[in-house]
Amino acid sequence: MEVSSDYAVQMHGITKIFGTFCALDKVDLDVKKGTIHSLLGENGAGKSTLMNVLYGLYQADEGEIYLNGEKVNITNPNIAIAHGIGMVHQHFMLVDNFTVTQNIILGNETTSRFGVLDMKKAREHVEGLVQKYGLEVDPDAKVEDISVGMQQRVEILKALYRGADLLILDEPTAVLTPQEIEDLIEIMHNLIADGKTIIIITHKLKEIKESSDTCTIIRRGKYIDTVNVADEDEEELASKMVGHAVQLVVEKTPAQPGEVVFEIDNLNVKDDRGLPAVQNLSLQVHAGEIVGIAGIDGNGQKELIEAVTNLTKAESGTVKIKGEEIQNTNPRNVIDHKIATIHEDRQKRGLVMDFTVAENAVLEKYRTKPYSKNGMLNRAEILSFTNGLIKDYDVRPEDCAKHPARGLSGGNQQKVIIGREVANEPDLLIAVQPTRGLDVGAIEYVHKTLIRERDRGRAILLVSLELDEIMSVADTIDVLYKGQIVDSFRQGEVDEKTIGLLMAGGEQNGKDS
Amino acid sequence: MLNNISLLIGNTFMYSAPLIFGALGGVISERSGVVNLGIEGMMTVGAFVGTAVGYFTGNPWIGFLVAGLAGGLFALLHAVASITFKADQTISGIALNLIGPGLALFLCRMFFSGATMTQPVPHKLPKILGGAQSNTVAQNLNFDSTVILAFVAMLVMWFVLYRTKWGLRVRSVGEHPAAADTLGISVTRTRYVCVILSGVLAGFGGASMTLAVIQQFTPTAISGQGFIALAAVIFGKWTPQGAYGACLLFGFAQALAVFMGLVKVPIRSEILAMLPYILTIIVLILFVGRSVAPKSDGLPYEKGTR
Amino acid sequence: MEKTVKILKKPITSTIIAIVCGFAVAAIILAVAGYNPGAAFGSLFSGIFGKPKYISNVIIKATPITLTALSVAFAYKVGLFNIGAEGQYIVGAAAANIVGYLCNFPPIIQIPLVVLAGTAAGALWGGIVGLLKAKFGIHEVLTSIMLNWIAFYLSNLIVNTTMFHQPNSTAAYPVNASSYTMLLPNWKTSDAGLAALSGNKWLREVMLKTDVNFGFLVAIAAAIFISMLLYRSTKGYELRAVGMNRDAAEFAGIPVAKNIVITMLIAGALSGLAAALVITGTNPHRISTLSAFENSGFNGLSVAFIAGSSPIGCIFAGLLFGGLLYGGQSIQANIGAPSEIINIMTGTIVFFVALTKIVPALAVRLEKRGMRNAK
Amino acid sequence: GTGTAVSSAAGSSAAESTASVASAAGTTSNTTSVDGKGYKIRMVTDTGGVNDQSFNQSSWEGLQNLKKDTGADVNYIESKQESDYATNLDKAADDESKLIWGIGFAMAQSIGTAAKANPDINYAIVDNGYDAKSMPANVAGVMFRAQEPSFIVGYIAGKTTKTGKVGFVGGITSNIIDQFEFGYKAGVAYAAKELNKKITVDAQYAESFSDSSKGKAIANSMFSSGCDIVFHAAGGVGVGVIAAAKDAGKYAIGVDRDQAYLAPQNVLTSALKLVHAAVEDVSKKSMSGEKIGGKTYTYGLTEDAVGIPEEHKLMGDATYNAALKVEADIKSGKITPPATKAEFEKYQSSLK
Ligand SMILES: Nc1ncnc2c1ncn2[C@@H]1O[C@H](COP(=O)(O)OP(=O)(O)OP(=O)(O)O)[C@@H](O)[C@H]1O
Ligand SMILES: Nc1ncnc2c1ncn2[C@@H]1O[C@H](COP(=O)(O)OP(=O)(O)OP(=O)(O)O)[C@@H](O)[C@H]1O
Ligand SMILES: [Mg+2]
Ligand SMILES: [Mg+2]
Repeated sequence: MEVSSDYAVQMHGITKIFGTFCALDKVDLDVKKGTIHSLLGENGAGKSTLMNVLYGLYQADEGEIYLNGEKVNITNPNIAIAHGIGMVHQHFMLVDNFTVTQNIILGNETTSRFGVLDMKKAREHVEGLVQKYGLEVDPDAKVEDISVGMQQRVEILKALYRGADLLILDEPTAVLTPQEIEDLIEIMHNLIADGKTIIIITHKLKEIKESSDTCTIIRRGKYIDTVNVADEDEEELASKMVGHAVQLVVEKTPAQPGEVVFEIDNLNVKDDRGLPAVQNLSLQVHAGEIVGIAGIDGNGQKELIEAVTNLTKAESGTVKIKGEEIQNTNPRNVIDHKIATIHEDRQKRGLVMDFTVAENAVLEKYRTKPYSKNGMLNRAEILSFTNGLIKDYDVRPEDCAKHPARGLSGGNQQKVIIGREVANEPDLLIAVQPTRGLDVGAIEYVHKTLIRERDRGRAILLVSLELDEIMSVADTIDVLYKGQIVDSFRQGEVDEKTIGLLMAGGEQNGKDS
Repeated sequence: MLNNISLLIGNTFMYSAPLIFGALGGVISERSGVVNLGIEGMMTVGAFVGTAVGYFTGNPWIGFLVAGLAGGLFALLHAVASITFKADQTISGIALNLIGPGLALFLCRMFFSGATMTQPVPHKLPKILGGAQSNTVAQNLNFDSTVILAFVAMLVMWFVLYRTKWGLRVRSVGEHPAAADTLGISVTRTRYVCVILSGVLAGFGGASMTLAVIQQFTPTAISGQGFIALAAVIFGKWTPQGAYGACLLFGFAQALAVFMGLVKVPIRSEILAMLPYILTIIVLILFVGRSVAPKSDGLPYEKGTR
Repeated sequence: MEKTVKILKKPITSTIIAIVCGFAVAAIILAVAGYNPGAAFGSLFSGIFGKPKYISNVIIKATPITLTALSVAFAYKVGLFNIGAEGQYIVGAAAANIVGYLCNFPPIIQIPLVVLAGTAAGALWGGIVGLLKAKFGIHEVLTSIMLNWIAFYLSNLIVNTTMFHQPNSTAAYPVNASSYTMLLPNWKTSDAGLAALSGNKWLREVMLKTDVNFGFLVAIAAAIFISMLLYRSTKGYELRAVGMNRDAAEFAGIPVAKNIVITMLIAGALSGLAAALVITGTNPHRISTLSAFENSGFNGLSVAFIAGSSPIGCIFAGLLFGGLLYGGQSIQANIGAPSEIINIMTGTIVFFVALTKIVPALAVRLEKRGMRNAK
Repeated sequence: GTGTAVSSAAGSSAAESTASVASAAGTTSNTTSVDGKGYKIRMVTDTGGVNDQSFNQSSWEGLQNLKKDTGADVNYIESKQESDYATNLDKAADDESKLIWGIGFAMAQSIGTAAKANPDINYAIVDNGYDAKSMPANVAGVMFRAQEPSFIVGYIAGKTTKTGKVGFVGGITSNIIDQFEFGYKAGVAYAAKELNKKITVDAQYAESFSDSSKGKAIANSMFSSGCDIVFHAAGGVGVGVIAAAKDAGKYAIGVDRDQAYLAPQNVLTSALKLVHAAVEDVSKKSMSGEKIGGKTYTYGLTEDAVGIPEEHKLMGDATYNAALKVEADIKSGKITPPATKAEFEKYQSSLK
């Protein structure tokens, strides 16, 4: 493509090699000024890497970058910032124990004399931006205390505060609620109206359709195509991305629920700060049924799961599995009662990143035969079990059993966890955000697995912030609001809008308290 | 009564001043994300250089300043290892503790005709009330100027860390270097500055031992203070004011043990000597508890890792 | 090329480079100070290998630091920094001394008893650290530093207690001879023994001139045991999981607090064992008033890190360090260079051990360049 | 860490190489000049190391002087831990030494064992005497009557104090430090009797030979509670004691060597214990063929190996001359300074 000042960004022939791995192979990207341009590709396709090159975090091994038709050499983020590039990273770049304002001004502080911070002025500046773009945040809240959605807004504010004209959003919606996503798209349109240009990375085709003008597709580090979004439908985009046709709709037969396997009765849990987070919550899960908990982040999901898995104390109430109470014991007791949990934070709770994949595969089973005997591990058994898992769940690369889990991509890490938990043959499988950050193909795989396990008679509790996922996978939908189940539906009984309303605290059936 | 109180206060501050400098050094380094176990070694280097320069120039202040420079220069080794080479910071710090005293003694031999202790400096750092006081209370409260300097250093560090842009940057680098990096803050440069500063402060600490508490360098002038300072960093939860308080507490416990010896408390002196350490643990259990290091403390920063 | 890269990626390569660099720096310092580095290293070498008994002495010196290194390395694998090995060693020595002095059973009971006493005392001292960490979240470095000093004064308290104090000395009464773990302590000085040994100069020197004892065998066994424990047993699996990711371990049902306590108990036990073996195995078989830390534990830190925290590596690093400590004296004795040189040299080696962790990364870069050239 | 030897008393400067005893010049056998070429002498330090600013260092200086005087081949081996003694003594024997010094009575047992294994080598040990029964035939014990100079400085303190209160700071308790403490206390008592007033002695131990801050803290507290003179036998701790005296404008009394250079206006005097002189003396005896083994040499005022410095500007002539009188009385046996607590108590009641 010609170099021209009509384009906010032109990246030509970008090649990036990590170690021995070629993450980007002569990739092109051309983004017209004042448009929203999306970047689509499977997990590990190289999208984040490409954007990190643009932002100066990585140096490309080959290729040129032009901004507004000028060739530039971006060797560090400072230069990118100076050129009006702002980036919201896939993994948030926020200092947890700083306030929102501190995070926003960091590196570009408002000071009175001698480098002394002028927080008052900084606040005013931030509040001005908040007003202008409708990005609601509490400037004095600590980041560790605010919701993920708000953190997202803080990230955007950071970029705007620096006067960014070109905004890169790397998977901004992966952690947002439907409402928040809508808000974000509106914000993006506001920004465009203000003359800015946006590059957005997302795995959600619907969002691409709703937000973007053009879309560039890359696959395994190679440029595939750039299309006009209006000209393509979701299936076409998906198949371009994966390289073959995909099925976007979850196929499943109606549930055949058995007896009650799992039962929560009047559970109360407090959060880290001692405030009630789960209040008199009751629910049941039957064998052969997927119960989905729909809710906006921060309505007690975290505390509910922590109490069930005994990471925190329940104030009162009971949690029963097959009639036995397990609350306020310990995590091992939960596992011993055949509850398996896919935790939302795979790197923190799900895996020991520096253990090998094989060691991770037996994280709950290492004490049992045949994986150990008389207190000694049986490595051969562990290895053969792991290789089975790798094969069954198509973990890539297939020879990874003896390599550290850190080396796997997020999607493959997730496969290891799911495989491990399913292999525990649990009576209850709890899946929290099991598809977070995964690409379409991987999501399809996870959903199929959940349904397969349901059909084998397991009880499944699915907690997800993605309403789509709940709507398409769950047999029973419980809506969580302010730590309570405010309503419950069978699949098909209800539409997305109603549930979205309930999640946001709207009234329905007079059940709201 | 007043005598005894002033005595306790005087001894507390006398004991803690060198520790405070060392601990502040630890704080600044670790707030930027570099664990510094080498304070002891840096203090020893400062202690030697301070007296050597103080002796040859006849001016203790020059000695004090050069001690800081020397400490900073020595800390540069730690910086190179732990920042540029991304080495294990624990190991590097321990290495400095082996090299520091060895180097100090070796240099001492070279400059003081084979002796491992220096000549006494002609002038010590001054005291706040000048020379000896006839009034006992005044004498007890006649602090070394280093006591005041240590307090000022704490205040300044507190102010810089929490009220200025550099402080904000240092703290961000220690908590989340990648975030700082994406905002154009140089993690490497920030950490270098902080580690070198920590050496400067530790050097001051060593020199305040050998230019104020005593007036010469001896092979045992610094024996364990660096580790107590390290403990104070943790005790004080990585804040300048906390570390300062921890050093004072420790100094007070020592002063108290000495005082109990003076008033002939019928306790074996070995047990009295243990007292400060036991007291510290008790205070920890009762009042302090968990202390959480800056999130990235001890982790080398590599671009692009998560 | 590929082969070079492969070799460079091995941890042992980094360590060897570090040692070489350490010697190089020491050589420069020696030369600057006007000493002949060649002569210095020559005397170091002959101070280590010059006579059979030197080798034997190096091994004897290496025994306690191998074990304290093992103590540090083991804790490190579980994510704990055991800077308290020194204190654990001191209380171990005191306990072994007390029990060995107060009790006098036949060796078959006495030796295990004395060794157990030292080990248990070390375990207790480490256990306190573990408990305070598990229960109150108090940082292990903080408590360890305090406990080191408490152990120090406690030991002096014991030495100066009338019941244990040997009059006209600065020491406690030694342990009873039934506690000795030297090889054939009685036989070797008996007429029969002397006659038997006279045949072999090598044996005679080692047996008669040094306190050759069972300690090093115990240290090797301990290293193998710890290695097996860590990498082959379910307990070790738990401990490593706790060390690498406490949150994940907790979530997987592994009791984190309990494992922290267990780790510190074992680490402390290893340091205590080191002390007990010294008390039972070498002269003067007793503790005496400490005026400064003797560094048996602190040296363990250096050794553990030279070994890259590998249990088996601790054996070799312990021997290296023991050799430097013991043979290093010859540098001073033979060419008059001050003993600080040895401290600087060991410090430099440890420093380079830290630095050379970059070697495998460099190897990767080398590999990349090779790949790009190939392209 | 580094540390000073447990059984030693003092701290002083290496640069301040040798101080001479006030009363007479020259040590006992300086008269004979010996040719010591090729005569190998090795010394093994105790765990304080050769730079302990105390008796290891002083002994080594003695040997260096000896080398200067006689051309003897001298060298040292440092011990880091107690378990080093045996191996270091063995190394010294390997050097084909004629005479091996062990410094400090912590080494007594190891020296005994080594001497038995090497009957052809002479051994000597500082600060230790053996009882006749266990005395090996090739080991010489070298003892000091440190209570004698301590008595004199105690007497000077007693005569000089205006407040009637003086202090003593010890390092870590041991027989050797007892000599200083009780000799000193007896000297003070002697002065008190002479002046017919009550003088109290505050004694405190630092439980350390290295913690200068602690020495300073203890001395501060003594000065604050009314002492105006503090004597120390505490190595590096004593450096702090002297610093405290300087800061407070009070007096300190040095130990082992003349420590006046540390604070010329504040170090009243010092209790000298010239280990180097004794080491030189015994070494020369051995070189000249004398059989030194099996004996314990005791050094005191009569041997000019202990004493006080001549410089006395701070105390004035009257006090100094009175002190010389006391010295003469000790030499003549009229006064026998106590060296232990029991002896001191007996001495004290004899004064009443
Ligand atoms: N720091 C790194 N070191 C080595 N390899 C890396 C690094 N970062 C990325 N890669 C490689 O580059 C590839 C592309 O990674 P990238 O993060 O850009 O993928 P992505 O397209 O953003 O995927 P996702 O949709 O999951 O975010 C990865 O598969 C990985 O192999
Ligand atoms: N520091 C690193 N060193 C080596 N390889 C890395 C590093 N960081 C990431 N990788 C590589 O990155 C690849 C993918 O990582 P990445 O986390 O981007 O995966 P992902 O599929 O994008 O997952 P997610 O969507 O959860 O981010 C892995 O194959 C891994 O080899
Ligand atoms: Mg990714
Ligand atoms: Mg990405």
